[in-house]
Amino acid sequence: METDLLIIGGGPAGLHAAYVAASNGIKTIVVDESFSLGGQLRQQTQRLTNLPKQFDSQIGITLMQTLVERLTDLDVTILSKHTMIGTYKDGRIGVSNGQRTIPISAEKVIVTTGAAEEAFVFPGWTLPGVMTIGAAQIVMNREHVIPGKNAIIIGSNDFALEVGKQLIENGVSLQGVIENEDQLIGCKEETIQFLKEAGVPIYQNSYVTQASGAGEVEKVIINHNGSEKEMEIDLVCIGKGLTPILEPFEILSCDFAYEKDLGGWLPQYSTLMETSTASIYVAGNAAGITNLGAILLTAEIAAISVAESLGRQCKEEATEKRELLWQELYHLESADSKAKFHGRIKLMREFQDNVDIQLSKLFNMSVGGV
Amino acid sequence: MAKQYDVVVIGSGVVGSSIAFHLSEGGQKEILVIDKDYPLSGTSGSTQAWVWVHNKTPSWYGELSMLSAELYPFLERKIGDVEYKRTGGIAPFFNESDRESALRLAEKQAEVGIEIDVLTRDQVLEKEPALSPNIAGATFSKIDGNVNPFRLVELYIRAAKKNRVQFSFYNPVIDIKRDKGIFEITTKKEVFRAKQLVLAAGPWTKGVGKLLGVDIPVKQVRGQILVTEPLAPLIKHTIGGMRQADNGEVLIGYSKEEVGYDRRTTLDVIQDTAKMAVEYLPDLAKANIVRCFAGVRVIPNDGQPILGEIPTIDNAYVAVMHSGITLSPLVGTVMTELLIQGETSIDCDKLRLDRFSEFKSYV
Amino acid sequence: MQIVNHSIPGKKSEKEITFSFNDKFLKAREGQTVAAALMANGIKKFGISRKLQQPRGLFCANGRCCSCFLTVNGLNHVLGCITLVEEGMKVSSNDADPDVRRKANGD
Amino acid sequence: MDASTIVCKCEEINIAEIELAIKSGANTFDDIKRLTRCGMGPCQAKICTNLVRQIISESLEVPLSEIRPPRLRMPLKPTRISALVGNEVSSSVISVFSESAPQEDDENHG
Repeated sequence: METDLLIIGGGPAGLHAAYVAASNGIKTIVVDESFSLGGQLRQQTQRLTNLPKQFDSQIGITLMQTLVERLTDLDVTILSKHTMIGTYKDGRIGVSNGQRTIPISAEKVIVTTGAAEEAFVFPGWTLPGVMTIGAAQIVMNREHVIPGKNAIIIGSNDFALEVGKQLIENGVSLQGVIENEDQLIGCKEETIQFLKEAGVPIYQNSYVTQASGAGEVEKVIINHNGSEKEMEIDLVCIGKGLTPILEPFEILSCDFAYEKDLGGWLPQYSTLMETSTASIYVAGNAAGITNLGAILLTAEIAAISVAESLGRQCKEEATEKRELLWQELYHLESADSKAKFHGRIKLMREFQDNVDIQLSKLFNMSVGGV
Repeated sequence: MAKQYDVVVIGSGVVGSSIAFHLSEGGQKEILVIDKDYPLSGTSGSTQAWVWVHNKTPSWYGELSMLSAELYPFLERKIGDVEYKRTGGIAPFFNESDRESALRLAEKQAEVGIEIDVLTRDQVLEKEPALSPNIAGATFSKIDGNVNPFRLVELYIRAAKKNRVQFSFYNPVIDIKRDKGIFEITTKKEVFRAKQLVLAAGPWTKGVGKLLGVDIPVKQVRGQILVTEPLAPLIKHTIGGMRQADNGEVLIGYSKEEVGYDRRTTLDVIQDTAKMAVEYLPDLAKANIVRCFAGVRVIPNDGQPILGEIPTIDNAYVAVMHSGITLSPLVGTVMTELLIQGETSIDCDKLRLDRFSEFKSYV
Repeated sequence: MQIVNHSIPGKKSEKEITFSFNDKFLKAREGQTVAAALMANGIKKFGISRKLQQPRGLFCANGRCCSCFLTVNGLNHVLGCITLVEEGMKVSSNDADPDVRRKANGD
Repeated sequence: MDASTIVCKCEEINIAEIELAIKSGANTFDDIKRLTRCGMGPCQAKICTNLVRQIISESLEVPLSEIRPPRLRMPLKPTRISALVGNEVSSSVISVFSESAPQEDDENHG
C-alpha cells in the first residue's frame, strides 16, 4: 500500500492527527491494533476538563465518537486489528493482522502508540485477579463486566483514584487504597472526597507483602506502618503510572532521551514533533505522559508539520499555527504540571538548537522563565 | 605502574573465553581477558549455536570441525552442562539432481573419517517426520549437534575465573604499543601490560588488529535469526537452517548480508526466513515468532579460520573464525599448546595469517 | 458478572451469544473480548505458566503482557484481551506449550 | 522486597536471579537478559523493562536515567509464521546444503 501519511495508533492522538492531516488533503492511513478505534478513550467515563478550546468538555467515550465520526468523509483508510511489526530495508513499514503482513510505503509517519502501564511487584502479583488499574477500567467500562467484588488499589495517582470511584459506582467494594508514600499522590479533591465519603480506607506508608489464593487471588497481606493486615480480596488493581511505548521508535532508529517528568525514556523530538529520524513524527503519550489536552495538541502540531513538509501548508501559516498550539499546550499542560512542560522544553533543547526561536511568541509571552 | 600479565586475550566471546579457560588449566600463567562490552553481547550471543561438521568443506576443514565436536563431551566434564546435544545433522535438498553432489560430498568427507549418509525422501521423513514431504532427500551425519551458547560462554568464564583468570568487561581497547617486547594495552579504564597477546575479538578483530599495525583480512556478515515461542517437541535433529532448543524454542535462520556492524533485523529477511521455515517444516506455520535477532558474524576473506602467530610481531597471536561455537574446544586446546610450547599437536599451517597473499603488516 | 445498568450508559450490544470454555458452554454479549466474556462467567484463570505451573489471567488488557493467552478454535496462544468472542467459538485454557504437529491436530 | 518475587512474568525470573547476574558483572538489561532469559519471552520485556532497570539502579547505585531499556526487537508482537510468509521470491536466504557441495570453491559456514 502507498500513502502520504501513515499513522501508527488509532487512539486520541492518532485520530486527531488523521483529521487535521486529511483536512489538509493528505491521503492518510491509520493502523490500529485493536478491534475498534479510540484507544484508551474507549473506557474513559470521567469528564475531561483539560481539552483544547476547539473541544467541548465531555467524557472520553463521547470524545472518541466525535474523533472517529469526523473522519467519515475524509481520505482516511483505517486498518483495524493491524499491528506494526517492523520495517523493511527500504523504509516501508510492515503491518500484520495475524493472517498476512502488508508493507506500507508512506512519505511521512506519525507514531502515536501511547503509553503502557507500569507494575508494582510483590509475591503473588502474577495471580489472576491482579491486574493494572487500566485493565480493571477496561473490563468494567468498555466490556461492562465486574472485574471483582472486593478490591484494593495499589498506588494513589489521580487516575487510580478516579477508577476507584468508578469501581464503587459499579458496586465493587473498595477495601483500601495502598500507598507506599506518607501522602496520596493524586490531588483531585473531588475524587478524594468521594472516596472518603464512601468510607474507603486509605493506607499510607503501606505496601502489599503478598497476594495468595488457589487459582486466583483470594487474600492479600498488607504492611501498614510496619504492622501486617490480612484482607479477603479478589481484585488487586496496580496503579503505578504510565511510561511511553518505545518499540516502534527503536525499530525506526529514533534516538531516545530520558525525562523523568515525561515518564522515563522517550524518543527525542523537535518543536515540529519530528524525531531524529527524518519524516518520522511522534505525538500523544508516546511523546511524554501528559493530559488529554496536550495529547491532542501534540497530534495537531505533528499533523501541521507533516502538512507543511508535504507542501499543503505554507511555512508562515504552519509556523504561526504551531506557535499558537504550543502556547495552548503550555497552558493546558502546566495547569496540571509545570514540571512536564519544563521537561518537554529541556528534551527539545537538547535535541534542537533553535527551540527558543521556534517558540518565540511563547517565550515572549512572559512565559520566558521556562 | 600498569599491571603485567603473562597473557592478555582481547575478546571474551566463545573463542576468547575458551582460550583463556584452556590456558588457565595449567595454572601457571597470569591471564587477563578484556572485552569492550559484556560476554555474549556480540557474535557468541547471537547465533543458532550449531556444532556442525558434516558439510564443512574442504574436507580438512571438516576434519578440524569433527575433532572439535569430539572434544565437547570432555569439555562438559570440565566446565559443566552446556546443553551439548549430538542430535545428528540433516541438510535437506529439494531436487533429485542434488543427490549426486550429496554422494560426492559423502565420498570426500569419508576420506577424513566423517560419516555421511545420503538419505532418500522416505528415510529422511522417518528420521524427522515434521520435515516437508516436498524434500527430495538429505545428507545426514551423527556427528552434528548443537549447544546452548549462553551456557557455554558463561561456563567457560566461570571455569576460567575459578582458575584465577582475570576479566575486565565494558572496557574497550583504545591503543596497543610495544615496549621492549612487552605489550602495553591502553583501555578505557586502565593500562595493562602483557608478555603474550591474543586477538580473539571476532568481527571486531579487524579494528583491534589495526591498533597493533596488522591487517586481519576478515569481513563482517550479518545473519538474522527468528525464534518461535516454546513449542512441544517438534524436531529432534539439528537441521541445516534450524534447531529446537531445550526450552522448546525453534531457532530459524540462514541469511547472510554484508552490512558492516549493523545489527538491525529487517522484515525482508524475516519474511524470507519464515518462508524457508515452512518449506522445511510446514507445521511451523501455526507457531508464533516472538523475536528476531541479528548477529554480526566474522568471515575470513577465504572462509577458513585464521589461527596462530602474527608473523611480524613476536608473541602476538590471532584466533578468528566463522564457526567459533563448533571450533572453540579445539581452538582453546591448540592455542594453549602454541602459547605454552610454541607448537601444536595438529598441523595448523593452513590456518596461518600469512597464507593470505595480501597479508600486510604496518609494523 | 455482567454489568446490566452501567453507571454511564454505553452502547454495549445486548445480543447474547454462546461460546465454550474447556468444553463447557457459556454465554457472552456480542462485542465483548474473550477475556471479558470469561470473567463475566466468573472465570479468571486462563492458563498456567510454563515453568512454575502457576495460574495466569488478564493483566494489562492491552495486548502487551501475553498473560491472557488462550487457545481459540484450535489456535494456541491467542491474546484473549484483544480478541472478540464469537458465536460458537471454542476456547480452552493455555496449559502447555503449543503442539503444532499435523498429527496432533488431527489433520 | 522478597527476593523470590517474580519480575519477568513470561520466563518467570525473580529478583534474586537478576541480582545474581548483576553481581557476576552484568550491568545492562541486555547483558542480564542473556544470562537469565529475563525479558526473552513472548511479551519481550514489555512489562519487566522498568522493573529490571530499577533493580540495576539500586544494585549499582546508578541513576535510572543512565540505564537504558533493552534492545527492542521485531516483530513488535508475537506473529504467526503463516502471517509472515510473503509471496516474493526468496532472495536473502540460502540452504545449508547448497553451500556444502565439495566443489573447489570452498566457502563454508555454520
